[in-house]
Amino acid sequence: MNRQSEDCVIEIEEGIKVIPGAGAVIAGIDKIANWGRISSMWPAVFGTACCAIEMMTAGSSHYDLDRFGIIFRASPRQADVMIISGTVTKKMAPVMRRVYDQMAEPRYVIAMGSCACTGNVYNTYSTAQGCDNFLPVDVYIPGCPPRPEAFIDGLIKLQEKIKNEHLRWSRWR
Amino acid sequence: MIESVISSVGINGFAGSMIALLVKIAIVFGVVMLHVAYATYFERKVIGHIQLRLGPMTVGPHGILQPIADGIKSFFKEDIIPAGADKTVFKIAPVIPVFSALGCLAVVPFFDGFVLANINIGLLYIFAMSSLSAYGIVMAGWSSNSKYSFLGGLRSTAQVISYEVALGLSLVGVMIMSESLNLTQIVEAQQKYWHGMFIIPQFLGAFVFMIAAFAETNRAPFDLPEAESELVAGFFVEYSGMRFALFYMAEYIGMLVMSAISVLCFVGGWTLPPFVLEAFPSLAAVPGIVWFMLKIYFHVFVYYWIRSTLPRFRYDHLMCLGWKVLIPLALLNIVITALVKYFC
Amino acid sequence: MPEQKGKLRKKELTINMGPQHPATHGVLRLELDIDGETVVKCTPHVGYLHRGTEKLGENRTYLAALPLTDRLDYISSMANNVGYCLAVERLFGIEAPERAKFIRTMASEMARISSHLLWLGTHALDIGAMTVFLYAFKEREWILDLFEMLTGARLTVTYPRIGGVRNDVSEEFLSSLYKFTDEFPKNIEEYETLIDQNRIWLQRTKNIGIITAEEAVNWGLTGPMLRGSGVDYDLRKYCPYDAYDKVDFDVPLGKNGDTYDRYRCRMEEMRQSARIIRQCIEKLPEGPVMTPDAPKFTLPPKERILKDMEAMIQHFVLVIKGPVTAPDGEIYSAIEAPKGELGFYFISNGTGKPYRMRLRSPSFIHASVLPLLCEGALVADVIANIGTIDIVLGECDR
Amino acid sequence: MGLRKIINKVLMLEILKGMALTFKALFRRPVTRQYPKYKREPFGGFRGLHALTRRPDGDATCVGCGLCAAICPSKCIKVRTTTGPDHKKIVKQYEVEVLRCLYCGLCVEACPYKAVVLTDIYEYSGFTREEFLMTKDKLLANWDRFAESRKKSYFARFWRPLLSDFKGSAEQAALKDLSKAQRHKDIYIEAGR
Amino acid sequence: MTPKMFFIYFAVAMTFMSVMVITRRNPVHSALWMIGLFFHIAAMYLFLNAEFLAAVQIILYAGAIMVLFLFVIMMLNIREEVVAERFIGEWPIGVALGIAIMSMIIYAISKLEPGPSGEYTIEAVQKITHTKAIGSILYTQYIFPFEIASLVLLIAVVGAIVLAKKR
Amino acid sequence: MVPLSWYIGLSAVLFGIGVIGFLVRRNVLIMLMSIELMLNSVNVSLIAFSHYLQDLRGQVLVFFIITVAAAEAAIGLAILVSLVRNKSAALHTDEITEMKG
Amino acid sequence: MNSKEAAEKIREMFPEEVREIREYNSQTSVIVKRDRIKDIIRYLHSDPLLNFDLLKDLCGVDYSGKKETRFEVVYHLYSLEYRSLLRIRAEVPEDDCSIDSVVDIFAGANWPERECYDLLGVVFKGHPDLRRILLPEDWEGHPLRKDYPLQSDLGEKEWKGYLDVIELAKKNMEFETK
Repeated sequence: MNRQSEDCVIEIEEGIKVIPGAGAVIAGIDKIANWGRISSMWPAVFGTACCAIEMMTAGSSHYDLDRFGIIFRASPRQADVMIISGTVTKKMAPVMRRVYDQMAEPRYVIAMGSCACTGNVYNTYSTAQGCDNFLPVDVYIPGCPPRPEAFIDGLIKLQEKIKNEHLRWSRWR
Repeated sequence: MIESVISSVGINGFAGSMIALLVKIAIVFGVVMLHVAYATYFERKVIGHIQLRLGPMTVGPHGILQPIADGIKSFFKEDIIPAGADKTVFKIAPVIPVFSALGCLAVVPFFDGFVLANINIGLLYIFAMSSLSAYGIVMAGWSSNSKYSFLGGLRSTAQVISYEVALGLSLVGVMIMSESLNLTQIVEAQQKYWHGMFIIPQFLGAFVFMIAAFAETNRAPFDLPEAESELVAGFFVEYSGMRFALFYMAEYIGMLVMSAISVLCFVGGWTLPPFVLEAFPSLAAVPGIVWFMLKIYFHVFVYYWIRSTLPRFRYDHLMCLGWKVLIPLALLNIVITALVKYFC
Repeated sequence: MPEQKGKLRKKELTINMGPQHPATHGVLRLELDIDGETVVKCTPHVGYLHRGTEKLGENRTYLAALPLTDRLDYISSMANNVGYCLAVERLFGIEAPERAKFIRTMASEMARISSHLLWLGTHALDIGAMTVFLYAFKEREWILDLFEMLTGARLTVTYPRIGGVRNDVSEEFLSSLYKFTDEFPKNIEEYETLIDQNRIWLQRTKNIGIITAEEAVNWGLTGPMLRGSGVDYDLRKYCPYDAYDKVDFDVPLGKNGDTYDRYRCRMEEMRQSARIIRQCIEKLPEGPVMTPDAPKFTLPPKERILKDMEAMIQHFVLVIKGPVTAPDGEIYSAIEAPKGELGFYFISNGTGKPYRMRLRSPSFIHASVLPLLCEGALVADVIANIGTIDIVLGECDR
Repeated sequence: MGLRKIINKVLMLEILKGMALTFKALFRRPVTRQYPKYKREPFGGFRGLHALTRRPDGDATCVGCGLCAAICPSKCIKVRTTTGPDHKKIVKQYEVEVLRCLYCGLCVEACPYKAVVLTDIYEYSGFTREEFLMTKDKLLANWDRFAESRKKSYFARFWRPLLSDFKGSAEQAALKDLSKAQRHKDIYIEAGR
Repeated sequence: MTPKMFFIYFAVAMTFMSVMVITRRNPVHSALWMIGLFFHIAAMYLFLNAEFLAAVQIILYAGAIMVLFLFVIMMLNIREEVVAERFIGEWPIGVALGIAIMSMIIYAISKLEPGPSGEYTIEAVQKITHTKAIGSILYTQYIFPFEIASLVLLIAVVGAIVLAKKR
Repeated sequence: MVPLSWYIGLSAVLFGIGVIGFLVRRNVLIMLMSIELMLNSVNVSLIAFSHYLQDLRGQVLVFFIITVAAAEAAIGLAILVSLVRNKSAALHTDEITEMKG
Repeated sequence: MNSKEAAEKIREMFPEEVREIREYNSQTSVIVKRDRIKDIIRYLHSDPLLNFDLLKDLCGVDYSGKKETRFEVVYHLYSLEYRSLLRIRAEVPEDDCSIDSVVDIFAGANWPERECYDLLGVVFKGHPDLRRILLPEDWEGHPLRKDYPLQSDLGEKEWKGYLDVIELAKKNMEFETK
């Protein structure tokens, strides 16, 4: 895949190595970028089973994910977080990986529910034992399915993780 | 106002007028960008409350910083050009709708005397510009090398071509009544009537215009090109990061422009109806821009209101509505207006 | 260039809808060959959620396989549980006490409402009415709260047991549920104000996806899909289980078998469900909720385990090996789940585990009818058709 | 088509009605529960995080019979026991792989000693898979966390079936006469040591 | 001087764009260059004080005709079709012919003798606005051709629908 | 002031390019576009004449030319669409052989 | 006509096909040979006195080691008019694992037959589109057979597509950490 690097940000990154005392600038930009990211995490929904229903419920009036600036995007290109909610079968795994590959950096993965985390009770021939076999999972949310509150708690955990990140603001891939 | 300030500093002639123009452009651009940012916020809040939720709450007090966070995130997001895409076209595409929407603003008078270019063919110019935004959509849909965006582009093209006609015809009545294509003169012409707004004699035209404007800006219930449940995200399905944000921006500027035209042509722009002014003379002290903004925001609110209420049209019903209902209605409106004008 | 001519333009464009697509209700994948906007050929692909439940069920005891049924039709897991327990009870030849039957009836009607509400919401969202979706979820949240109050879980309830239900209902729950049935019909009217007579909704649903009665029977459709076509077939009425023969309700029927009729059927069913729940609460008899006279199949009361040696042995055997005295036989037992007829076919060979556990899932059959509905329709109708058949892939793929 | 229908069609009354409904909704009170600010307690008996109860002397109640592991549909409980010096069973290892659990509560039902319970804690997402492998100590700590945070009894109605459920209707009618507080007495057990 | 500079820019750009239009392999690219060309033409009309026609040029050519082209290109899905040969085999003949015509006209320019001037001077047109001027002449002197033009359009629309309709 | 002959020269060049495009391209679509190009070049010269001669008749003619161009584009594209519909491939002039006996 | 009578009727019509009529819990099942299964089903479907017009379910059972014929295909037929349920069990031997398809009688049998083929490997002759349905096209083995392992880790039999994904993920993760 062809990725362009014409954004001014990468110039700063390269140039900044020679400018002394730029650490503060980087840290500042880091803070701003991370703030933007945690404040508008747009998930790519990958609802496969029961947990998807609870994820939808979390977006509904009673829980309202929009409060956190979260809008569900159907296209993985415009999404930041991939929420895997539900059982991952082996037949599904290639599709899931492809969707993940379509996402733009920085991207995060939340495994929601026991099925996505480990495969749950379905230790069977057709089920992948957890999506972390082929995806870098950032946050695990246990539960079968987790309550919407637990799901939001997982999102807040992810926000904490993003807050402490450094130098993830370029198109370096 | 701005001119006098500049001439008082000592810059006169061509340079002075150029600087004044630049300052005006900067003001309009800034205000519009702010509007775009907060239109998204406003939309989320309005739709949220209609759906008995709250909308953005956590980013800043009552989520007031939400649009800024969205912008920053998009800015720092990786920009993907899909393999197999037509790179140049793919890159140019998002710029065109923004360009065309901003271009429209050049002739929009915000209040008496504040207009970037007071040209005689203002309305025609706006048609010309707004018809261009279709290219961005077509190019995006075509160059992304994705079937969903391709379908979205195709739908959008057909939709824009058909509704352009209705949009143009619906305003002909206004042109006949005001005998001008200049937007400032159209506003002034409305002041000659007791009602002070053309929406009353031109209710048919206004109705057709509203519907055509919804279709022209691809807003619900005519959001077929980006119908989420059918085409995932329509023509910009492959766009990410800043380029995607540009499409978003263009949509909201487009809404602003359409509301502005509607306000100018049908609701009397920055003026108040004479009978209202007679009843409350003190209202004349309020600057016109306030009324203009209030009217525009009411229109924008209607956009959101309708979006949250109505289901989506189907492609062929949309075409039927455009060709079989709106265009005949607009033509009827023209005939009636012309007859009334001729005989009265 | 004669050889190039062949590979020039194919008239049809093939698009892949799903498995990750907002309108395919999970992981259904449709391969659509479209010519312009018209669908020429529609090939559904399922199996993206095939988890091997049937095979897994053969490897678990009857009691331990119960939670698996929760995750079939995860929107109305209570109905699945009830169907499973009913089938196993029929296999063992035992019966639940009267009170448990009423509670089960009540709970499965709650599941029907929650399932239909989710269907309404997603169907409306697919067609573009996003507010209906959120309003429907608002009521659904109430139902889920009630489920939580009753069972301790929101979706995957695991509440009925072989020979009854796990625990008794509380007064608090009953009064809250009663209040719900009071207010719910008003809310249905609210949704109907938004879409029922709306011309766009009518255009999008009327004469879309027509199935005639003969076709519907021939394709083996059940539930609202069959009743929407005007075939009067409802297991609750004609093959009553639990307490359905003691309550009074109507079975709504459609006429044309189009999307709109099925929509009307389901809306009316929700009203009837509320009615059934009311009657259940009013008629709820006193008595135990677990059958006391089937010690070989049901767990003994907890207080007795440590005091009574016999109960303890029974408890251990049931937990570790399952009901080993299960008779040698086979049973097909079906219930009217919200989606249609949910059948369980058990073959027992006298061990504590079923020899074969087969699930007859309505969604699987309903998904197979998609090509019939979609071919010749427009792309937008495909969305409406997916919505109207109301499938859940967990049940479809098992 | 009657006149009324024509008027309906031309004036789009049904659409206007819908719009009136949504407009009214704009001024209704939102139903949102603002989760991190305001936390709603789950209803009694919610099946959340696992815990091992403590005996009055502080040790785990569990005797290591392994019934929970036997009935668990997903086989996520591991129990290993050894024999102590006085021929007493010692639970050497008690592990729950929380991420594999399906929260059916069958283990609670199977346990004769009320040793393993599902508390109503639900906020415990994490970053790695390892932190969800609950050892015996962690499970006991969970119980402490629950006991501390709740300050109220564990809701035990779900340790089913209870004896009262097997009573005949006459007995149950008698039970109903008891006051509500008394009725709930036997189904709460004291949290804490 | 400035008008000449502008003219030279427009002339060069327009020539370049039209060459691009006829040489691109991909019809979509051709169409996009064409749109650029139309914009330049419209700008040139503005220079010639024909603002109404400039707007019509953009609305009609750029806004309608080229969108129609693009629509047809996309509808027929010509994307995959990149055929090896762009030009016909006898292309030198065509180029020669084109250049011959071009040089003929350019030769004729030198013989050009402008006729008598009309009454619509720039000032007069600006005073009553271009729209009004062209309207008044169109609806009085040329009303009959105007009606014929509308008939032509009507027939074209009907014909197009009949031709493109699916059987 | 730009002399009139410059405009006419430009118009001639555009017209020539249009002719070349029409003659040498195989793709029907681009041939149609070449026709549009020719019509436009004529428009340019007409407007230039109209401007310099201070007469609006030229511009009226431009009006009619635009009308004709629109009609021509609609018909041409419709023919193209029906050709493609009925045959699997007919975007190249060589392949359009419907009229052949 | 209730199911018991219907079973007797089948015995009358196809005396050499019916092997046994069983009853358990008031449900009747007829065990038949597979050769004329289509005729039997058609007879049940079209005879106005029987009128079994709804095919509720079609599934396969693996009786590995329990019976001499290994597989059985089970049809659950229901008559909407008489409201009776009849179970037809057709025996399918392991060495020639095939049976006639009934898709042209019951359109709804299409997918269940595909599923049966997918999970048990019973070939339905005359089926219009007999492909795997639940598992990927290139999956090996038939999972519902009793000799197929339940576990997730299939070892050598693992589906290639899944292995590829894991491989790709490993490669990408290395690339990403650089």
